Amino acid sequence: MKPGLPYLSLITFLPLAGSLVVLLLPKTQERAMKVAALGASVASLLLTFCAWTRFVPSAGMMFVERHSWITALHVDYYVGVDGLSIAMVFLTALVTPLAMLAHWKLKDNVKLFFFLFLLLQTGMFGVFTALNFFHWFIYWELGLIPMFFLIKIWGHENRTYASFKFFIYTLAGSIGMLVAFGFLWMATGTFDFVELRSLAANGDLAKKIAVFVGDVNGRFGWHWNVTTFTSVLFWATLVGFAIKVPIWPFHTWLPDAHTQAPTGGSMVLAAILLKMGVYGFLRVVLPIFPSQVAAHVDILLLLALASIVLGAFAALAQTDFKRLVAYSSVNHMGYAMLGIFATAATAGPEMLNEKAAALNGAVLQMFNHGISSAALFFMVGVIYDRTHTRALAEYGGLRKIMPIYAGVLGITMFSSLGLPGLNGFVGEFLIFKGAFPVVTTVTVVATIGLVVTAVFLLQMMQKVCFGPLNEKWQWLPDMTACELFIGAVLMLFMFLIGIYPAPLLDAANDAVLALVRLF
Amino acid sequence: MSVPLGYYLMLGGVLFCIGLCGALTRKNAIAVLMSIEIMFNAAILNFVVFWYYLHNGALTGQMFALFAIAVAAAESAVGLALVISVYRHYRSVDVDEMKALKG
Amino acid sequence: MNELVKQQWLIPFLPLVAAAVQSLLPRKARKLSAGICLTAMGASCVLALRAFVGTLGHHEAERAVWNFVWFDYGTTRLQLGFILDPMTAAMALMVTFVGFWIFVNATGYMSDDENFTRFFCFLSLFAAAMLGLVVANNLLMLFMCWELVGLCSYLLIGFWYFKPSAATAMKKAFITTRIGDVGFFLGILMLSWQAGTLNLYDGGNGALEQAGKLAGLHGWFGWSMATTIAVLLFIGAMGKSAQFPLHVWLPDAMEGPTPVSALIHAATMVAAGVFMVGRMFALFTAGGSAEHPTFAMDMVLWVGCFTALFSATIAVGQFDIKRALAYSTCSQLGFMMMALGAGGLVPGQFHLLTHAFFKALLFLGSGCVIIGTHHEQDMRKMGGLRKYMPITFWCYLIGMLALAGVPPFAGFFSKDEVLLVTFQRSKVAWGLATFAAFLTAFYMTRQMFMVFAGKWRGGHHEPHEVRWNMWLPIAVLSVFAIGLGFFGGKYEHYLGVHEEELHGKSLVMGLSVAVGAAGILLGWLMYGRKTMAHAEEPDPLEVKLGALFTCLNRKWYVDEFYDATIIRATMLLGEFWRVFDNRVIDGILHGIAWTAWGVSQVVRWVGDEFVINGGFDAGCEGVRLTGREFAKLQTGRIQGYLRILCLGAVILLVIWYLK
Amino acid sequence: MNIVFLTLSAIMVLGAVLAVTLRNLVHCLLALVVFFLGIAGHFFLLKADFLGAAQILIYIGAVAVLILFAIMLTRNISGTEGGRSSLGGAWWLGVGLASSLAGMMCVFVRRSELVTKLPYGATEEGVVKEIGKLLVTDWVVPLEIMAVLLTAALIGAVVIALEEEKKR
Repeated sequence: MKPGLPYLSLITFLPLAGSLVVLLLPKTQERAMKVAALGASVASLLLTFCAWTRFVPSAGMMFVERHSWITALHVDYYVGVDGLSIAMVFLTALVTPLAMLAHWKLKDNVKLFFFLFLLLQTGMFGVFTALNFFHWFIYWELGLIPMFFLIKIWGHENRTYASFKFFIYTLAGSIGMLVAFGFLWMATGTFDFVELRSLAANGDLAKKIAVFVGDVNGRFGWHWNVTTFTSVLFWATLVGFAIKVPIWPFHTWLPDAHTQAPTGGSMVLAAILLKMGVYGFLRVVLPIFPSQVAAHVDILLLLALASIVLGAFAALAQTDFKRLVAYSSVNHMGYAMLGIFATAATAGPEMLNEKAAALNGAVLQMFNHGISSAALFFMVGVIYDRTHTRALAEYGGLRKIMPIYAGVLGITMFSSLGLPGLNGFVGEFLIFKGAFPVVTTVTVVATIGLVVTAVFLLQMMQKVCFGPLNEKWQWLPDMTACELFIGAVLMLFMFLIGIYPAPLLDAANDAVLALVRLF
Repeated sequence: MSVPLGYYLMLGGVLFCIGLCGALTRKNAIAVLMSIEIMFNAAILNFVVFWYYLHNGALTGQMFALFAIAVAAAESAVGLALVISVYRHYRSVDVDEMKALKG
Repeated sequence: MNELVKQQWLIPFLPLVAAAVQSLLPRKARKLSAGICLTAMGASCVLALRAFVGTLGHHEAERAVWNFVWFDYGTTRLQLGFILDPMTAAMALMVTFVGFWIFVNATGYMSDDENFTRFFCFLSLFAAAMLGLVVANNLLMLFMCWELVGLCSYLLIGFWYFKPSAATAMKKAFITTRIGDVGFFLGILMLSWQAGTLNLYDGGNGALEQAGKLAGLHGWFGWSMATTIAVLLFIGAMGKSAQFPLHVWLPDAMEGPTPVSALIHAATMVAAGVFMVGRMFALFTAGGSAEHPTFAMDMVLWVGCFTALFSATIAVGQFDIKRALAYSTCSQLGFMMMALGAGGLVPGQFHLLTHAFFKALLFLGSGCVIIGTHHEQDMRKMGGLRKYMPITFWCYLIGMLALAGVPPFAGFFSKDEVLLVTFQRSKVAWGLATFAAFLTAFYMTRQMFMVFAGKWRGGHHEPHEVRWNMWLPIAVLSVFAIGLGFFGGKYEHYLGVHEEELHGKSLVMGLSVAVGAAGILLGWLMYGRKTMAHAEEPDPLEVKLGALFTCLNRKWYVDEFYDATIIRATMLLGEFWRVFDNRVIDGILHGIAWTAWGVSQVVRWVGDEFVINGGFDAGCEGVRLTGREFAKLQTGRIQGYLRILCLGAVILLVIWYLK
Repeated sequence: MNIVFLTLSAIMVLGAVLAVTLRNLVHCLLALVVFFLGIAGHFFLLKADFLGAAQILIYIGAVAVLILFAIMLTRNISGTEGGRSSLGGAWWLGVGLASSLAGMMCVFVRRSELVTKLPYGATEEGVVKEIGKLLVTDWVVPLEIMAVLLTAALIGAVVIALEEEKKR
């Protein structure tokens, strides 16, 4: 490929540059900070858009930049996007400025907030573009630290507990991953995702691990078993991602963190940080450990199923608006995981199209959930700003005084519920369509989730918007123009993908097919 | 003219030490500054001397001297401003009285 | 026909555009809003009529389809498509026509509601979704529209959202149908897996065209694949068409404005289920015969039959004018299903059409009554309306006679065909259905007498006749309620289905007329001879039946049963998993955290406090003392420093020199 | 040995010694000017005409005048230091250290092989033009930096000298 503009580096580091600008601005220039932060983020968005228009799905990795970095460790600065990541990069570029806009009226500690936010964006971009574990991991952790502070400083009443739980849990998960990759490096001498993938595909990875284990045993007189060792590596990596997704039973940090985070933090957390985990499955777990995934697919499917069903049931019992939305994320991520694991459930090319449908659906679901959960959390934030309560029982009849809010919340809710015509449906349909022939029983049980999702979302809608108006909220103003703008942008994408999902699917399909063919 | 290099160097050294002596002994801050100017000039003289004896056709030595002169000028301007500022504060330019940094 | 099918998309598209435009209209633009809606619906009606005329000339069961690609995935693609065949054309014409008059009526019914434009927006969307469902040649597209129909019913039932009962009813409607939809969804998944396509007709490759092949495959529970899929699809139809046990949402749906009830119970939502079963009929029958019908057919037959009777009994015990009609709808849908289950595609579909007309008429008529009596819905507080609302009375009477199956009204012909085809299949079902027909005649008579006969019991406000835009639609519909029945034979011919000679025609017809007359007679005996004098007076039937009547009035306690079992179990499960998360999973997490904390405490006390901290403190003290001593060297005198510097230089030089 | 060199050096050393020992600061300044002139003379001797001119302009024209202003701003006009000694308490220490350093330096110079080194060769005329060219070509960046430094020093000096005034 001929070298062009270094899109990915520009996209990734623009927010970082913006964060430095925010840092250098004098403390009193709050408006300038906000404008600078938003400007940097929007510039990234425009660049991402340009990149997408130049994106060729069949070309494999696009916009590749590869520079030798740490030669002693064979580490390259290696970035690129393919069909699996381009949508995620776009999602990051789209949701982050909206989340910033949601905090346009922020008063306390403006500089730090926008600085951290831009830093977070760089981290997220980096995770979706980096192709070398070394700097990928740096970005991975970079996504963690600003979020910790966002929750810790601007969070709600129980923020300390939530932020520590989030931080320590995720960190603990990634430590296992780091160790696993350390061993992989010792065995193969590379941190390169693409290279590891091709090693795994032609069987060299297993051979190299076997040689490495033999070497270790010979040198220290230990008795490591190659299969066990590989499984340990696999599980260490998987748990790191599973915590991030999160898959049941690693999900309990999520309701706390989401509930306590400030609105923009929740939006980004749900829309993008969770996708980092799912993306990890697509980029790391499936390509590098295909046979291990296939070997343990029953357990994994059960966990995905538990996420779907139990997440939905737990959401049903929530009394806190934001917590309910947070649990809906567990449920929705469960669908994506179902699609991903269904891919690994059978070997051979017989069910190629079914598995491709499931995986395409999972990719689409990632994007869709990014849009609709961001919108849902934003809507929670809008109402929280006005009422300073998140208890569902406190609301009621808000549609009477806030008709626009009710309308936007309704559309968002139905998008999350998977109503045809809105984005959620296409992804879920594809996942189910693909998973049903492959893992019929699991899919049939998973449909319980569809019903329970509808129940808790409609119950939420009823408690917030319908019924008699709670007299306390007589004076509440409807959504402001700025808030409506954020909602409108997100809704635009809900309708767009719901009616015409082809651009997203076309972008992803080639990469998905390549991934499916690994099994 | 055939003065050997050594004499010039000794001259520079002596002048430098005279300046040093002044900087070590004078109480008046302005006098100290003047002594420092003497040290500076001795050093600059050395630059020129080395250039003259060892220049190999290049003008680097002179350039260095030129820049040193400019820096010295800047230094003396700031130094004297400091002295005036200190004088305003202490009503004195006695260096023995400037000991606010005592540990 | 091949050109016409390419314009089928316009039929749902026009109301959709109208809905989209209205969602952006300000509240005040009432006239504009209604105008846009009626124009769009009228135009759709004209298009549907054109399509209908286009299909008329063909004697064989011809159909034209037009499929297009929605998106690609894997190495294949997902298609959607439109269809034009007689069933679609007739249905589309009915929906647009009845829908148009319901819209007209709604302009009157909703005239003083503040959310007038919003109402018409939802109504248009509803019509668009229903029409999309009708013209879809793809099960996925059908399902999508099906869900949108559900959405619109949700929005419209909860139109008066500030009433807690409406807020609950809207949720109930959506969730109950959603439960059915899961079955439908699984059916779609199964079909797309087994047939490899979701297109219904696709030049020989369509899903329905493969029904024979599917009948040869093994499915679940020992059924053939076709039957499995059909059963799953029928679960969806049960939800949508309010068949037992998923019927509970329909009566509650009366919380919506009355035009909505008319639309839901006549032209659209409930019709969707019956229509879908008709559309997928090939799958239901595949692998079975008249002697040995498939399980799917049996299921449709008996569910329909039971619902017809069950709902009819409940309708007898209702006092709310709309609720009684709602249960009557349930019952009539049961008739349709029963006909389909008995293998009578034509009677089922024909009854759907005629029922749409007279049930829309009845609902709109009840709407007129409600408006005329200043929003009174309790029949006990009505009475004597014949005098005050003559036009409404006559139209309502026509509708009632049609529903009761009195010749020569439309209902008589279609219901007669239904009973006839059921008679061929199962005498038991036929008997039950005939009894249900008797009950139908009875409860409709009861309603007529309670509402229109006797004298006004409603209090001070005297009722009045409604304005023209409300009575005109029912007048138009009543023309069809009279005349449509005569086209039954033509319709069979039109659909291109040639059914074998049916026996027992005269018996069935005679009995049907007889039970209709008996029902009306009984109704007159109990309610007409001596009309109610006061609103508080007990119902004559209540006096006769006692506890059984209460049971009917409370709808056989099905809702209470669901509340106590399924809903309660669901909520408990939710609570359980919430507590599980908070106690067990988080408990384990906290346990790990506490353990780590405990270990760190021990390490702190044993190791740090004595060893490291002790040493550290001593070190600190030393550093501090040293610092204090050395600080004394800092005289602050610059010349002192300079001296030291100088000394250092000299010493260095001396050392160097000595070296 | 050159008579001009010796004379000039003697005058310079004298000027320097007077500049650091005289009690009256104005006198010191005059002696310092003599010293500056001597340095300039040496520059001329060493064929560094441009530097010599720069030395006179900068040191005598600017620095000396600046020092004079400083003296007048901090003392009465005569610039004497009153009855107190002009030298600090440990003056003998300073003198001793400086002279021992001077001694060591001379020793090292004598030990070096450079001692007898004679001039490199005939230094061509027209060096000034060359310097001008070099300043705007090879040395343009240092020159610019120098300009910035001087500007900064100028502003800095003004700010420092003004600061106390503002506080009052």
